Amino acid sequence: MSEPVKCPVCGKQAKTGSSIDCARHMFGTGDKKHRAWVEAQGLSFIDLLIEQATTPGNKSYVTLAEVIEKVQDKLPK
Amino acid sequence: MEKRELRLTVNGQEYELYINPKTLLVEVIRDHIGLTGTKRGCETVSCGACTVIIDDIAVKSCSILAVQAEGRQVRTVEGLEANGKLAPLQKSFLDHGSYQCGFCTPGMLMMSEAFLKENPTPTREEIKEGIEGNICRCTGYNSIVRAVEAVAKGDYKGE
Amino acid sequence: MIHDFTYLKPVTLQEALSMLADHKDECKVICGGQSLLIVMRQGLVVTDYLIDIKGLNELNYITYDEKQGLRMGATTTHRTVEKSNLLKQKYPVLVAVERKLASAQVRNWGTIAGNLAHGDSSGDLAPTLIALNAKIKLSSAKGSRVMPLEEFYTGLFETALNKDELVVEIQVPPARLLTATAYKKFNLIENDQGVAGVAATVEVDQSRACKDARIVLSNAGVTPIRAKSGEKVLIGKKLSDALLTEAAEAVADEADPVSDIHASEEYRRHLIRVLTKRMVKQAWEQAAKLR
Amino acid sequence: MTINKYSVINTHVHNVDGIAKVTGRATYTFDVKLPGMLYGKILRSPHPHAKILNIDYSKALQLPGVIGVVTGKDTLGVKQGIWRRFQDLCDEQMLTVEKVRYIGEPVAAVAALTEEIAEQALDLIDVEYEVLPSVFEPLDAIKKEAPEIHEGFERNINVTRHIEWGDVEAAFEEADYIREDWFKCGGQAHMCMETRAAVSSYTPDGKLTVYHSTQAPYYMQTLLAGVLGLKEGNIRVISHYVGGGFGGKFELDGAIFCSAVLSMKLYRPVKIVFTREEEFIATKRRTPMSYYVRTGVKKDGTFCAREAKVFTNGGAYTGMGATALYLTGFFHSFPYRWTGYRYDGYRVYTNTLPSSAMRGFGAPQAMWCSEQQIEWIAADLGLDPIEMRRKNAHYPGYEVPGQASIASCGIDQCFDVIQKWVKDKGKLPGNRAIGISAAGFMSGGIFNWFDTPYSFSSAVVTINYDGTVELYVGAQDIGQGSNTTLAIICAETLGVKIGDIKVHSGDTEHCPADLGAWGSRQTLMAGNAVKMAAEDAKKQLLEIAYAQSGFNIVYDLDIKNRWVHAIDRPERGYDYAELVQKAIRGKEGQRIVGRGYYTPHRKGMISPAYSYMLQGVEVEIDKETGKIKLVDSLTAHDCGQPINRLGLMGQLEGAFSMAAGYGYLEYMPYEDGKLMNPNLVDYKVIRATEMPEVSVAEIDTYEPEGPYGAKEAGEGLTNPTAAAISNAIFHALGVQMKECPIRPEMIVNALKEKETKEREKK
Repeated sequence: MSEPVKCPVCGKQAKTGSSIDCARHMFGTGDKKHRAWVEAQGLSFIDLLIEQATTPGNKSYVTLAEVIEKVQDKLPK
Repeated sequence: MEKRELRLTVNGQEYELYINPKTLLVEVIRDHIGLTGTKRGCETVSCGACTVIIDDIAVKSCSILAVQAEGRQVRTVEGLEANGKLAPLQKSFLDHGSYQCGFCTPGMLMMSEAFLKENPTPTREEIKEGIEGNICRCTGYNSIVRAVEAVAKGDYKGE
Repeated sequence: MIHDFTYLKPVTLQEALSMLADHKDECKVICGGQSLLIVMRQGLVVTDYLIDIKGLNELNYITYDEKQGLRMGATTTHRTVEKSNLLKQKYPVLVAVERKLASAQVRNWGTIAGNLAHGDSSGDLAPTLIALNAKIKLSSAKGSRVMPLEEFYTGLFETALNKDELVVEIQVPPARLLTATAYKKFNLIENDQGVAGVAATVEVDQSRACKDARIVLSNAGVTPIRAKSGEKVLIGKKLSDALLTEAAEAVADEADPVSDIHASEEYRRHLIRVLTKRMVKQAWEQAAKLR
Repeated sequence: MTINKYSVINTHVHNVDGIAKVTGRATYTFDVKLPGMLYGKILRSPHPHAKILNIDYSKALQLPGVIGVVTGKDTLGVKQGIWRRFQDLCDEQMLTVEKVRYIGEPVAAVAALTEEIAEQALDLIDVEYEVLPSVFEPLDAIKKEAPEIHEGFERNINVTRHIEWGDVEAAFEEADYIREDWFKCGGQAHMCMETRAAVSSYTPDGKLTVYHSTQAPYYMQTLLAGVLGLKEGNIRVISHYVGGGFGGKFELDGAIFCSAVLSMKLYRPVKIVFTREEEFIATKRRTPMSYYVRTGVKKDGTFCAREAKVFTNGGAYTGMGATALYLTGFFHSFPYRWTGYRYDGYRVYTNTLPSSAMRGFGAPQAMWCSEQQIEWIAADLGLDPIEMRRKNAHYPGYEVPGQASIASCGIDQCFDVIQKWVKDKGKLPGNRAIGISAAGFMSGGIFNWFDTPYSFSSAVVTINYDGTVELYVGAQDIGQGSNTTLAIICAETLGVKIGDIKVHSGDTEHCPADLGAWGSRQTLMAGNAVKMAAEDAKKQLLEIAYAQSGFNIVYDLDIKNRWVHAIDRPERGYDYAELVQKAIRGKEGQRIVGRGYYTPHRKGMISPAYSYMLQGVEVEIDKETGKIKLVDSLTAHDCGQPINRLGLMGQLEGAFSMAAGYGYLEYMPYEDGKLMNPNLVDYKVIRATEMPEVSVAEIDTYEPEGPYGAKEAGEGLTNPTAAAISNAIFHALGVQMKECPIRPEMIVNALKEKETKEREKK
């Protein structure tokens, strides 16, 4: 299993260490800092939420999870 | 508006009051005489928490002008016990756990008391219809029905 | 909050009528008062004088004779009607209606005149009495008049009662052979106010065909509604499901119910249809049994 | 028939406050009258959404008898909430300053010599509003163009919750059959018989005493301190008798806040009692929810995966809504095992009455949707609905992945009982059918969003010279009988009689802090604290007894029924009072004091323990009118070891009546943000004539985390009943009702629809 994924905003390590759980944490927290980070990645936090809410499946979380994975190595170890 | 004299008997005690004629019976009982056992739960004659007995019939004291009780015998929950001895219904309510928050209990007891006077040998359905005018949000009523039934069966004797 | 008023308590009917004459423009009459006090508390009714006739025992009576029929005084309580053995024999429908009219406490204190004069079209007593072809006696200091109860209701909470008049008596014609009346209201809670109700009187002839009928609706319009076209459908016919359906349709067309949170207009019509079939059938079968 | 090894537990015990309640002596906040007391009334917003431009109450002050008026400007303007750890979710000013967000929100309060004068004064207050566009339905409120109700809450989304375990997509892959349904669950009013009431008295020494009808005196004390700028220690909350709570009375309400603010301004006691209408339009309510549920199962009925998307109508403020949002998502999986489970919950602000906690706390909605869909799936696949449920149900030792570990679980025996009941009923008349539904519930929450520094429950036991016992608990008796249950636990543990125990509760000045009466927490949490405190005191007694007895060290001493004895030689012993007296002398005259506390640790995400139950209901339906009549019912129920037998029965019957009301009677229709039936004429509740017989089969299990093996009872049964009723309707008429409460008109329409469909088929 690779390095456990850290939250690019608050550094929190997701329970399972998976990026999807980290995405879940970002949505769950949903405070200004986390929202701002998501927006900075060129995504709309709110649109991702609404999509997650109104369409079956887990698309939004997966989308965010991928972005989170991309930035992992850039994070301070 | 001129105030009026009101004479009535509550739990065997005579009272002479001076009231605004728009005063409701429940207000006289609770606020003027100070018997707070009788409750109020609505403004629409719906809940029965204010039930008292006037000359052997159960009424909702929130929907009666006190002046209409002039010269009458009023009985409230405080009048059920006699020098520290509980009435059969009170004992039965205790045994059957026929109350929870207790706010509807005084009205429930007075309704049941008057009901049993009218109908000493009721069926379960008759008891339910008898207390239909009293809302209890806690018990689901069945324990109250069982308690009234037990008194009707003679399981509880007054002293 | 109830606004202040001067309380008047007449001891005799005469006194009550003269008080009414004196204050007719600024007074209300209270009997049981359980409906009146609610609207007074809501501030919807404000009055300078309140005349309390609850204590008028001269208006508290139930009498019957074969010629005159039934006479009930204004201050007779619902409970007295319900418990009257005389009515159990002669007009069982009244006893049945009273038993489900409201909670025991309300029936204990409430009076028939108060109920009828309130003019609430969702009441049970008015349609039943109209189905029984009842009359209502109104008195004022000037004199008295008697009118069919059917004509008493003129609009939403409006009656033919003049400001100086008092409802003093309900008159019901003698119980007839081969005639029966039934009433049923639809509600979700026993003894609760009806969402809609139907009263039906059926008189049958020796061949069990319908000789006469009266159908009256509760909560189907601004007043109790007499469904005459539904009655016509029945007269001269024999009881059959097809006939009941035909009558029910006619009655539903005559109804003019409103939509509210308890039922849509459409659903009320539907209920009236169902109840009409049931009540006409019940009255018819009962009448056929009566000899 | 198992013999009861206990001498007090699960015996027939009268409620400890029974005499007070059957004689009218019990004094509720509603009955409190203090010298010099004023009466308060609250002016409420007629608009669902508006800016307050100006409030002019000069005319009101001129009315003889009016003593004072307060508006938001007289307050600190603190935005408060019960989720204190999350500032964003503390969003409610109890007396709003800038803007109103629902019809009925307080804008000013008057104190006068009489209630009547206060009421008149309300008409003399001029409020200038700038009416704002408003929105009432969650799915409208999340639209881009919807008005913003709270600043910074984009698309009016208040809270979101996501629960997921397993590989949901893969689990759906395994399914042979997938069913999707959309449901709508209504709100419900708590309808406590005692409306919200408070009497506040602020004195020049800076101390505030408040009589309040509350489920949680400690919460009130702490929350008040926050909004009034007082020290917790300077606030005393007294609440001895409470006329019902049901989840509606553990947040600040207008009565307590406005009376406190008025009293602090006027230095006189102020009493505010809500009218029934205020109770309906300006407290809080059960959360209306819309559920999308997608469930995948195998041919043989094995559950594979479930996905749920839920929007809840949060109304104007957060309240306890965030908890309801989480719990509905968790209990929607209950009481079954899912390989993959995903829940997305969204709580959306609207300009309606705030929704919050109510008995069942999100679970009744969850179960209503889940248990119906499961019934339909069984029908779709031609499987026995009871067996299908049984096959997928929780069992002792089961782990809900990442959420909960199940210790005790008696649901399997519940299935046996219900199965037999259904079988014995045999063939029913055509207008009758039986519906069943399963459920489970928590025994108190482990979460500490309130951010209390205290243990969740505490108790103190002191023993008097004569052996009588003072039991001090922060737990709150709101009618559910907790004082009795805790007295029973205390008496059993100490080995004394129930009559020896005097319970002190409902007073922050004398009782230890406790989170209060909600989430079915008190039997387990306060129960554990009381047991610990009693054990502590008993230990101190037995130490003396050992010293006295001269028994060989191998003998164990115990006290039972006030009899101190060696366990192996019960005949050789002496009176407990004698021991107490010796003990007090031996301690240089100190009273015996025992202390106990409880806070759950390492118990997953939700609760230390779970109750399980099955509800069976026999329903009669008038096919022509759609009228529903409940004929009979059976509750099979696992609450671990029953403690307070009478109380348990009463709680189950009571929960049934409230849940049945939710299923087919209690309806809260809104038009443009206005509740259309804010009174007991038009809002129907179950009455005696509507109640069927309720038989209860208690399934005995032992919950290791609970005192004497006890766990939740009384709230959980609010969960399954509504679904059981609609399942009965489904079996009687073959219609699927997806909106509750199910009113007769809906049944008639559903039948019409069904007939037309069938005609079209032909």
